[in-house]
This record gives sequence, C-alpha cells and structure tokens, in this order.
Amino acid sequence: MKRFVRFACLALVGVVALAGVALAAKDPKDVHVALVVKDLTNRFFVEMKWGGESAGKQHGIRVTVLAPEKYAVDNQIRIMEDLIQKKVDAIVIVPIDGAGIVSGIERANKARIPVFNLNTLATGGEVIGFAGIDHVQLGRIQGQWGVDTLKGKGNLVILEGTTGASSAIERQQGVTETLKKAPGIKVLASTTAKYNRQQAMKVMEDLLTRFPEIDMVLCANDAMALGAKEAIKDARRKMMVVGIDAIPEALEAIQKGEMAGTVDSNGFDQGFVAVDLTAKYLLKDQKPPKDTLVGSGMATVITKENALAFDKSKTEKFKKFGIKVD
Amino acid sequence: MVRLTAKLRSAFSGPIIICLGMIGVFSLLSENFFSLSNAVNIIRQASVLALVAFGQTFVILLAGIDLSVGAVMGLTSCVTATLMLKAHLAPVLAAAIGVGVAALCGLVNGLVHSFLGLNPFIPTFGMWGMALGAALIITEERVLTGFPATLRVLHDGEFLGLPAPLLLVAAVLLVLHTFLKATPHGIATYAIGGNEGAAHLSGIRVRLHKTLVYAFSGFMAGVAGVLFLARSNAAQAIDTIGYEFDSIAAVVVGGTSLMGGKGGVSQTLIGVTLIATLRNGLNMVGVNLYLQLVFIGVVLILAYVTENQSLFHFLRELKRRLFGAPTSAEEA
Amino acid sequence: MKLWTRGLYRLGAVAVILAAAWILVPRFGTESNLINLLRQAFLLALVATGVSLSMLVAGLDLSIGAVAALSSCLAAALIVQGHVVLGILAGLAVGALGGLLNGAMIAKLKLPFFIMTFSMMFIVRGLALTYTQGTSIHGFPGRFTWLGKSFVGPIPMPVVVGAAALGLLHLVLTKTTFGRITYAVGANAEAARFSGLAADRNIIHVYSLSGLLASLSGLIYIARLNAADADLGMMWPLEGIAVAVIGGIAFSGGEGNILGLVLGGIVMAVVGNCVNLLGLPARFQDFFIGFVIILAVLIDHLTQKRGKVAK
Amino acid sequence: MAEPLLKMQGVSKSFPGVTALSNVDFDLYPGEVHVLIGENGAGKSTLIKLLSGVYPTDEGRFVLDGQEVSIDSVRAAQEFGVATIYQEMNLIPELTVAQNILLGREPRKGGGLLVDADAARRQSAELLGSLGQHIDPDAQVKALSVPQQQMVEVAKALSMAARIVIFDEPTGTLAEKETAALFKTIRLLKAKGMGIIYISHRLEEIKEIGDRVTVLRDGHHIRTLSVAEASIDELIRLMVGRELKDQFPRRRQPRGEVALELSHVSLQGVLHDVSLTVHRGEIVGLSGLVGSGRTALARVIFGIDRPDSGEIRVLGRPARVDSPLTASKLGLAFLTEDRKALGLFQIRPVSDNIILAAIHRLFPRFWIDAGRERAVAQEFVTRLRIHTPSLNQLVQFLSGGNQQKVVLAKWLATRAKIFILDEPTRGIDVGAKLEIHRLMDELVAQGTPIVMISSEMPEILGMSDRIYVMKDGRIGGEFAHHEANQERILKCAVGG
Repeated sequence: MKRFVRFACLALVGVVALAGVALAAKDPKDVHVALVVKDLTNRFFVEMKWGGESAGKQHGIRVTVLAPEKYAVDNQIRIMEDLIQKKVDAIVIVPIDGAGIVSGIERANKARIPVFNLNTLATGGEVIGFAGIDHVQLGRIQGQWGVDTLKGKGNLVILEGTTGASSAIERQQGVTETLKKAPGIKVLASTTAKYNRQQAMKVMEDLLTRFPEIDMVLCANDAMALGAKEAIKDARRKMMVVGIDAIPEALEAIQKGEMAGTVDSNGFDQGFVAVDLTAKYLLKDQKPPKDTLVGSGMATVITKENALAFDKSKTEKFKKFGIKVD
Repeated sequence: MVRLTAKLRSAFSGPIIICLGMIGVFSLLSENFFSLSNAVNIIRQASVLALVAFGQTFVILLAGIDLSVGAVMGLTSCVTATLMLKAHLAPVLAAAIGVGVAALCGLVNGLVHSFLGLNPFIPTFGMWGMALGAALIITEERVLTGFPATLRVLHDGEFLGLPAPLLLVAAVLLVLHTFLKATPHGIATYAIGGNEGAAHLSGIRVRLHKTLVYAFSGFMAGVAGVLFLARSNAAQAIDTIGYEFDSIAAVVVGGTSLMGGKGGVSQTLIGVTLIATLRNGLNMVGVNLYLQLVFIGVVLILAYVTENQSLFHFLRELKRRLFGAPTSAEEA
Repeated sequence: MKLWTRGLYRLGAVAVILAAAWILVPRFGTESNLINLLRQAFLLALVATGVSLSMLVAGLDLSIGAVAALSSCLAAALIVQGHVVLGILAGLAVGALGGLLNGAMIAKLKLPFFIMTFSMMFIVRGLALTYTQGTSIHGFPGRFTWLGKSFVGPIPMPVVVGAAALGLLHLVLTKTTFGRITYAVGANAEAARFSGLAADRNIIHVYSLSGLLASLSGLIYIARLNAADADLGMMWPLEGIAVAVIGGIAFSGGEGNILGLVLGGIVMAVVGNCVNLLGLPARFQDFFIGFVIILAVLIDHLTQKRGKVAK
Repeated sequence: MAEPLLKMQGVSKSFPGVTALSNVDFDLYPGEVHVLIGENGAGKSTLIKLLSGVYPTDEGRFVLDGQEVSIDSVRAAQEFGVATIYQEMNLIPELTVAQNILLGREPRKGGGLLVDADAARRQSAELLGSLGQHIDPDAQVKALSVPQQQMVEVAKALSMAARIVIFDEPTGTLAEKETAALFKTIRLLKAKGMGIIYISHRLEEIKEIGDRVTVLRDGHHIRTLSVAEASIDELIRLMVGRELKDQFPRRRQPRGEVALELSHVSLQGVLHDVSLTVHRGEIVGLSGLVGSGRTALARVIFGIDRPDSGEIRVLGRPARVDSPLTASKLGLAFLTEDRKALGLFQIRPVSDNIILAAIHRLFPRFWIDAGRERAVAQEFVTRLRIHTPSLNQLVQFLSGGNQQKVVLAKWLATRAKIFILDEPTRGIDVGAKLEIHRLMDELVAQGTPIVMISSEMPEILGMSDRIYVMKDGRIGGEFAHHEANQERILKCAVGG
C-alpha cells in the first residue's frame, strides 16, 4: 500500500510538470464549450440543448451538455468545478439559482475560464455576457392575456414554479404586475407545484375541491399546466389553463382545446444564441454584448388559432439543423 | 511468494482496486483527470460527504441507521444562514448554533430509539420529515444568500498550500480513528454493535452510549451542513436531501457491515473517495447524465462485491446460480 | 388476538384523525373531496406495497420509483402506437423483471438489500432517461387512460384497481402458503431455510412482486397524467416508507398487514389534502408527515406493550 | 462456620402478568459451591439476574458480608464483586480476548483518555495464566473454541475482582472432558475463598461439584440441603413436586431395514471418511466432545454443507442432498441445537410455527384452509402437552421447554421418515425432558429411526440403541447399548 502511495505521488508530480504548458488553440476542432443546464428530464431544456449543439455544429466546435441529476444548485457547482479541471475553453451556465451559482462562477473566474450566463441571471461573479429571455415579460404576456380574455373579471388560480428559483419569481412578478391593474379579477390561490407535472396534478385536485368556481389557471410552465389540465378533466370541470414554454405536448393540448394557451420561452434560440456568442468570443475575440435578449418566438400567447402554425415553424427550424423530433 | 501475493490482495482490497481501476480508465479518457489540481478538486467535493459519512459510520457500527442526516444538514445550513441574515450574528456564532441544533436533532433520535427501543429507521425517518419541514418553513422555501463570506474559508481557504477541507477531513479522520480504536468508548461502540446484550452485561451503559452516538451523527451532519454552506455560499432546505442515502452507500461500500460491529472511519473514507472520484471522472470524460446514473449504480455494486467476496468467487457463484449446478438445488 | 387489538387501535386513531379533519377543515367533507382523497389514499397505498413487501422479508426496495418510471415509459411507447394490452403487459413484465434482478442478487449473491436496490435505482432511472432522452411520451388512446380516469359509479377507476390489487395481495399474504412463508422468512430467514422452506426463492418472488406492483402504480399514474416521464416517482421510496411505517409494517420484517397499509395511505393523503385545503404552503406537509410518523409509531409502541402484557 | 458472604432475604420479583419470585431466601458462604436447581420458570435465572443487577428487585434485602446493599445496576453488582457467567456466550466475537476480558474496565493511559493496550494484554495473560490457560490475548474471540471462550469468560469474572461468581448452566455447551476442566477451575476459585453459585439441569453434576443445593419451584424456595444428604431422585421430586421414576422410558425392539446410510463421507477439515448406518426402529446416539464433528455430520446429512466425497443413501436410494429443501423432500427432519436462531419464528404464532415445515404437504394447492390449519396445530399442542394460552400466542412468550416442543411438533408435522435431533433436551427442565424422551420412544416404536446428538452421557446411554462416538471428525467407535458405558465412551471420545 505504502509503496503504491509513493509511486502515485511521483506520478502526479510528473504529470503536473508536463501539464504546465497549455497552449490556447484557435482551431475550432480543439475548442470545447460546455453547456450546463438546469435539468435534462424536461423538454424545455432538452430543446435548449439542441440549440446549443446546433450552434456548435455551425462553428465546428465541440459542445458538451451537462446537467445535475438532482435539481440542486450545489450539483451544478460540482459540475462546473469538474469542467474547470477538464480545462474546457468556456462554460455556458443556466443557473438553477442566480445567487446560489455565484461561488461556481467565481471558481471559473479564478481559473480564467470564460463563463457565459444564460437564461437565469447570476447575481455575482464575472461573466462575458448574459443572454436570456425576459421572464418578467413572459409573465406579463401570460397575465395580460388572462386579463383580456376574462374581460377584467373572474376567479383565478396560479401555480408557481419551484419556490425561490429566480425564473419562478420573475414570471410570478410579471403576472402579478398585470393582475394589479385588473381589480375585477380575484386570485383565489397562488401556490407552488415545483414546475412538476405530478405535483401540479395533486395540488390542482385539492384546489378544485377547495374552490367551486375557477375560471382560469395560470401555470409558470407547461409541465404544470399539463398536470393541472388532467386533474380538471378528471373532476369533470371546465376552465382555461395557460402555461409557459410552448413545449410540443402543450401545443397539441391547445390544438385539442384542452389547454387555452401557452407562451413561447424559446429554449432552442436561447441555447443557440448563448453558444453562438461564446464561440464567436473564443474564435474571433468578439466581445458579446452585456445583455442579449432572446425574443420569445411569438410576442403573444399561443392559442388554438396560431398553435399549428407555430408548431410547424418550430419543426421547420429543427429540420434545418438536422434535429429529428420524435 | 504466496504470502506476498496474499499481502497485496489484502492491501488492495475491493474498493481500492475499483478506485485504482477508475483512476486508470479516466486518466486514459480525459487528459486532465490525473492531475494534482483535480485531486484537490475531488477532495473538496468529497469533504462534505466524508463528514456526514463519518457520523453515519458510528451509527452503522452500532447496527443502526440514521436516515435524518440529509434533512438535518439542510436545517443546519438554513438556520446558520438565517441567523447571519436576520439576526446579524457573527458567522462563527451562527454556525455554532446551527451545529447545536443538528446535534439536538441527533439527540432526539437517540433518545427515542434507545429509550423506547424503536427500530432506528423510524425515529430518524420521522426526524427527516420534521427537519426538512422546519428548514422549509424558516426559509419559506427560498434560497438564502448574500451573507458574510467568513465561513467560505472552510471550503476555499488554504493552509501551507493545502486546501482547508482536506485538513479538516484529515483532522476529523485522525481523531475519530483513534477514538474508535484506542479509547474505551470506541471499543464499547464495537462491543455494542457486535453483541448488545453482552455489552450491557459487561457494565457498559448501552442506552446512554447509543443515544450519544446518534447525537454525534447529528453533530457531524451539522458540521457537514456548515461546510456545505461554505461551499455553495447559499442555503436551501432541499439541496442536501439525498445525503442520507449517499452517506449510507459510502459507508457500506467502504466495507462497514450493516450488521454492526465491523468496519471503521478509514474504510468509509475509501468509500467516499470512490464515489467522489467516480462522479468527477464521469463529468471529466463528459459522459451524458443519463448514462452517468447507470455507471454509478453498476460501480457501487461492483465495489461492494469485490470488497466482500472476491470478484472471482462472485463470478463462480453467478455461473453456478445461472447454469443450474449443485447449489441451485433450492430451485429444484 | 394481539395483532387484532393493534389493528383496532390503528383503526381508531385514523377514525379520530378523519373526524378532526372533518370538523376543522372547511370543505373536507364534500363528496368531491372525499373522492379525490380516496383516490390519493389508494394510490399512495399501492405505491407503498412495493416497499412494504420487501420490508416484510426484512429488506427494503429503494428502486420502486425508478422501476415504475422505466416500465411505464416502455409501456407508453407501445401504448401510443395503439398496442394498449401489449404495452400494459410489457410494462408489468419489465417491473417484475427489475424486481427479479433485485431479489436474485440479494437472495442468491447475498448483496445487502440496501446496496442492491440503491444501485438499481440509479441504473434503472438512467436507462429510463436514456430511452426517453428527457422528453415525455404522451397522447394515449382512451382505451388506456380509462385505467386512470374512468369511474365506476362515483368511484374512480384507480381506487377500484388499487383496492382490487390490495385485496388480492391481502388474500395472498394471509390465505396462501406463499404468504405464510413470506412472514416466516421475514421473522427468521435462517430458521426458514433450516425448516426446508425455499427461503431464497421466496425472497426473489417477493421482490419480483414488489417490482410488478411498482410498475402497476406507474401505469395508473401515467394513465392519469396522460403522459409518461422518466422522472416519475422520484419520491416514491420515501413516500412508500412513510406510508408503510405509519401503517405499522416493521423494518425488522415479518410484521404488518395490508389493512395497516391502507390506513397509512389514508393518513398520508389526509395530511397532504388538509395542508392544501387550509391553503398552507406545501412546506408544512413534510413537517406534519414526519410528526405523524413518530406519533403513529408511538401509539403502536404502546399498544405493542399491551400485547406483551396480555400474554 | 464463617460469616456468610451473601444473604438474600425475602426476595420477590414479579413481571407484568407473572410472579417470578416470591419471598425467597438464599445465602452463600466463602469457599462453597451453592447449587441452584429447579424446572424452567422456577425462578433460578430471575434470582441471579436480580443479584447481578439486570433487573431491579421489588422486595427483599441483600446483605453482602454483614452490610445491607442495594444492587440497582450491572455496574453496581460488579463493584460489589458479583460476576456472572451466563448460559449463552457473552463475548463480542469481533473483539480480541484482552478487549473482551477488560471490556468496560480497560486500563487507561494518556490522562485516562486512551486504553493502555499493553497493560490490558499483560493483565489478561496473567488472569488466563492463573486459570492454567494459554490463550493469546490478541486473538479474536471468534477464532476460539467454545471451552476456550468459556475460560475467557471466567477470566473476565476474575478481572472484576469478583468474590461471588455465578455460573448459569455453564456445562450446557460442554462435553464431559471440557466439563472436567471447568470443574477444576471452579475448585480453584473455591480455594481462593470465593463463593460460587452454580445453576444446572444436570443433576448428576451436583454431586461432583456442589456443597449445598437449593431447590426452587414456581418462584418459591422449596428447600436447601447439603449435597451429601441429597439423592438425585429426591432432588427431582423436590423440583417437579411429583415422583418421576424413569427419566429414560425406552421399549427396545428388533431393528428394521437400513433407513440411512453414509459411506466414506468427508468434508475438508471437518469430517474424515465417516461411515454409519441407521436402521428403522432404532435410536442411534452420536456422542463425542464438542467440535468432534457431530453437528457437522448432521449438517451434511441435512444438506446444509455439501460433502467433498462419499455417498449418502436414504431409504436405500442414493441421494444427492444439497440443501435442507431437498433433505426434507427426502423425508429427513433436523432439530437444530440452537432453537432460537435456527428453529423458531419467535414473532409468529404457535400455529404457524407448527405447520410451516409441513406447509406444502398440508396445503399442496397454494390456498391455506384455516380450519385444517388450526386442527393440525391443536392436535400437536394436545399431543405434546404444549402449554400455551392459545394457538395465536407468539412463540417468543413460551418457556424454553414449550418452545422446544413446538420445534419438535414442527418436524413431527412433516411426517418425516428419519429424525436427526441435535441436543433435543438441552436447557429444558426435567419434566419437559421426560416428555420429549417419551415422544422419541413413540417415534421409534412406530419404526421411525432417530439420530440423537447429545452431550449428556446419561441421555446417550439411556436412550440409544446404538452409539457412535466421534473424535476429530472420525467415527471413533461404535457400541450397542448393552455394551456401552460411561468409561468406554469417554475413553473413545478423548482417545486415551
């Protein structure tokens, strides 16, 4: 055992000595960008992954997409630490929590690995740029649409995202802003279902028995909307359910008339833009703008009328980048 | 010659072989894996798990189990954070109180378990729920951040060029190891795990001892919670959920028997290193998340098998079981 | 005798809880709520069967959630193509197979149940994700969603299926040789072997059954959600343990019954339901459940003492 | 006569439901061996558990040389110099000899924080030496033989500077030779002027080691008399309160055809070329020292261990017995030495315990017919006179004798064709012993052969038709019951 340890130490020293001279390559083939998203068990982030990979293909650079197996910011920090050791050329991070991720970004800064911040704004550390969708705006679109369709009066239930997650807070903020201007609308309950379909279904079941009169349910993402809509179907009640993210399943539900609408948060473009800007920064030293706002694929709520068209355009885009959609 | 090979086999038992094997493979697949800085990195990442697992080791040596540690860690970090943010306490003081709370949780576990004679699963699992709930309630399910960075020294600090977590873990390991092997209480721990009745009849205060061990496990969970806070610089109740099972896995894979009375903290360290190295290596190689899970599961099984019946025997057994042979007669 | 009195104590306790909820919580007593309570309770109990069976043989199956996810995703893939029956059978088969693997490794190769099922949880979850690549499989024909959505009179189908499964399981455990041997193995596996009973085979069967029931729960869930995700049942092992413990299934093996399990399911459901009905934030749920667990076990503990005295 | 070392006066103790001891007096003089006898449940164990501080006493005075003391904890008892060596081993297998001997009282160093391992080693070596034992203090206890372990326990008692040493059924697990060694040690302790309390079911031992004997029955003190004036029959009468003429009821009969035959069976390091035959209608006694391979042989016959070579023929047909399952299918029954760990399902009701082994025979069609189950269970409860409030009573609440009867019933229910009984009457009271012997006689009368392993010479001699004596895994000799006697068997077993 002892003998082994001594050997190992020698070997370590040797390797470190060799590793001393690292040379920065400009050849795209050797450029390696890592995209760390929140969670890969959710279609929205899967599309963000596709976007990132497509941008990578365009520039001919290598892109690895990682995510923690547990929805906890510490696990993202762990991944970043490993990537730092791996000496990737840049990290694109989609923080589970904007504040929690800071120590991870700082570690990357210390190792002089450029970090690009995507989708959820990090509250500290140095990043070469931020790209993302304006979650508050998404909330506003959803809320405003609700106000308009309810003609300023009715009973409303809100399913929030994972409590404390900044995206959830911002989307909620957008919704409440618009609702303030519509005193006629009564918010019966506003509670979290953790962005999760199963959770949403259970919570909705209880809310349905608690409130005999509900006109509309606003959900901070489509997964929850889909869960809620099933609970409503089972309770043989009718009400409008609106989500955010515009994942294919939601679009189908809308066409079937089971969901009233959803707001596109354009995961693909977000992923694409982020990796694209990072690649340009690495290959052509183009400093990315401080903030890049990725437009929502559609500035309004997607409803029965335009759902089909939107879905088409999206699949077109995927085809263009050679992504085969199930 | 034979004796030499025997020596080698004993030295390179189960998990160590697997560890070396993994290091070899990962080094081939990822140029930067086998480097000093990454070693330090792995140590940093392993430190939190190591501390919880040390506490868990004591409990498992008593043939017990502590399911509450994950939630208790969360509670500690949330309490500490809240005290720093709301009560503006000095970080050190806040941390001390946080750890105190954790120890208290452990104490309750111990009391309920040893004085009511309940299966340890139950009080500790109940405590899991209550600690998690309490943490969620005081943080209102939010992520707490923006408190003085004093505590971060614990994780990011260096001393004589050595990372603080390494020193911390090493120190704790040294103390606990000597405690187990060379103090009356250490021997008592093995005695109780080996044969509780006998220990009692030898005049050891079994209930008291058990209670204290559970309290200690809580305490260690608390310390780990503080280190976790120092590491992520943010406190959230649910972030540490899962450490209860991770820690048990680390202890068992290291070679401490769930039946109690056999094993120790040094074995646990091996188990922890194995898990940390695996997770780090998989990221270094860039294996996608989905397959990572599969690998983790497989390696855990392999590590245990090689530890407890040489892989050899395992395969022979497997062959025997599969292609009906003498021992499978039970199926006849 | 003893077992009965304990059963009665538990029944009484649950009755008290229900009464309290009925009085204190607005709209608790409404028909719609009771129905949805019933549904949640039976689904919880069904999910818990997996854990409980393994507990009966002094083990623990942490992989049920993952197994349910994998089996229901594979099933879903077939079902969306219209092969409903085939899909269901395939799903159940995969579940049983997963359980079989657990059981075989534990019984034959003497792996500790913890290591085996814990690792299994990772492996199977990984496979499920690899298969779905993180996107959900959705849009089932009504012939399948029927399993989760239709009603028999006022009773939701999941309750009917759950009750049927639990009832069957109850019979198997109390009225068959398999059941007796299971309890015996849980009480003292060595003695069972030395009595010429096929203990190892029994353990394998028990884990297979646990896997089978897990996948059944999975199928009902996806039928209700009308979509299959690879992240199904992340919390099932812990929820299952909670239900089982409240239901009086002993970790030491060989003790506990299905009635207790159902009561455990009811208690869990009531706690969650009341938290939502009272409009309390979800966070209170965990706290109360932890609390209830301790409480339930204490009651049980006392009644057990009685049992000893009664000898 | 000197001052009594210990006087217990009017000691009473009751547990929920049962009164274990009522108003019992007991005294002990330095340098004497005071034997304590009585049937199971008579209160022997309770009495010593009070004395060694395991249970608190309800009423009664304890006087240790002159002054009254209260013993409220195991520690207290130890400080008063009371050391107990219990029936079941109380050592920790994973720890070393030294760690076991000084457990809870380790010599300290480093300001009392650390254990002084060297001192511990030295002290243990000395203690063992004073008992004429040469056991390595650093050896793990699990590596020691049963008698060695017992010597470690005695050394442990000595290390407590004990003045009173209690032996609870010490010879239960020992064969004659080891027993002799133990008695030597006990005399040694006597010589040191210690008081010995000695509990045993083996009445013949009393004459050999005891000075006075006290008889308990149903928690009452019956009589204390000097061993000189006590005859075995009288003691039995005092214990059971009724006459028990013959302890070994046997109706000899002509033996039938061969039922079980082992030829040249060997198991690496345990059994060497063992051949034996068992005929219908006979009881074959397996005698020998503990560890001589008697139990190992039984395990091989029952398929728990697989022999490396040799053949086993059951009822004339060669059999590949590779698991208890196949063994029981072949009609074998094996009543194990250790009923708690290997025989009983403690937390299951009596009825379950009785039917389980026969479950597939009784209910071949998967479903269990409750009526039939109760009927079968009741039949055996009546036939074996198992004392239980109901069929639903959990076995853990039965007394040792009744538990043993349940295990026997479990095997009788299987209608096995060959019985292997390993220490069938260990640690159970005289009454139950007799009943079990009667059952064995009934069985053979119906032609069912029995292989009986026993460390009790009288039982071997009294019950067996033929006796095989084992030594170091070999058959040392074979005797017909009329040619067998204590000396010859012992000679054969020890191999002088």
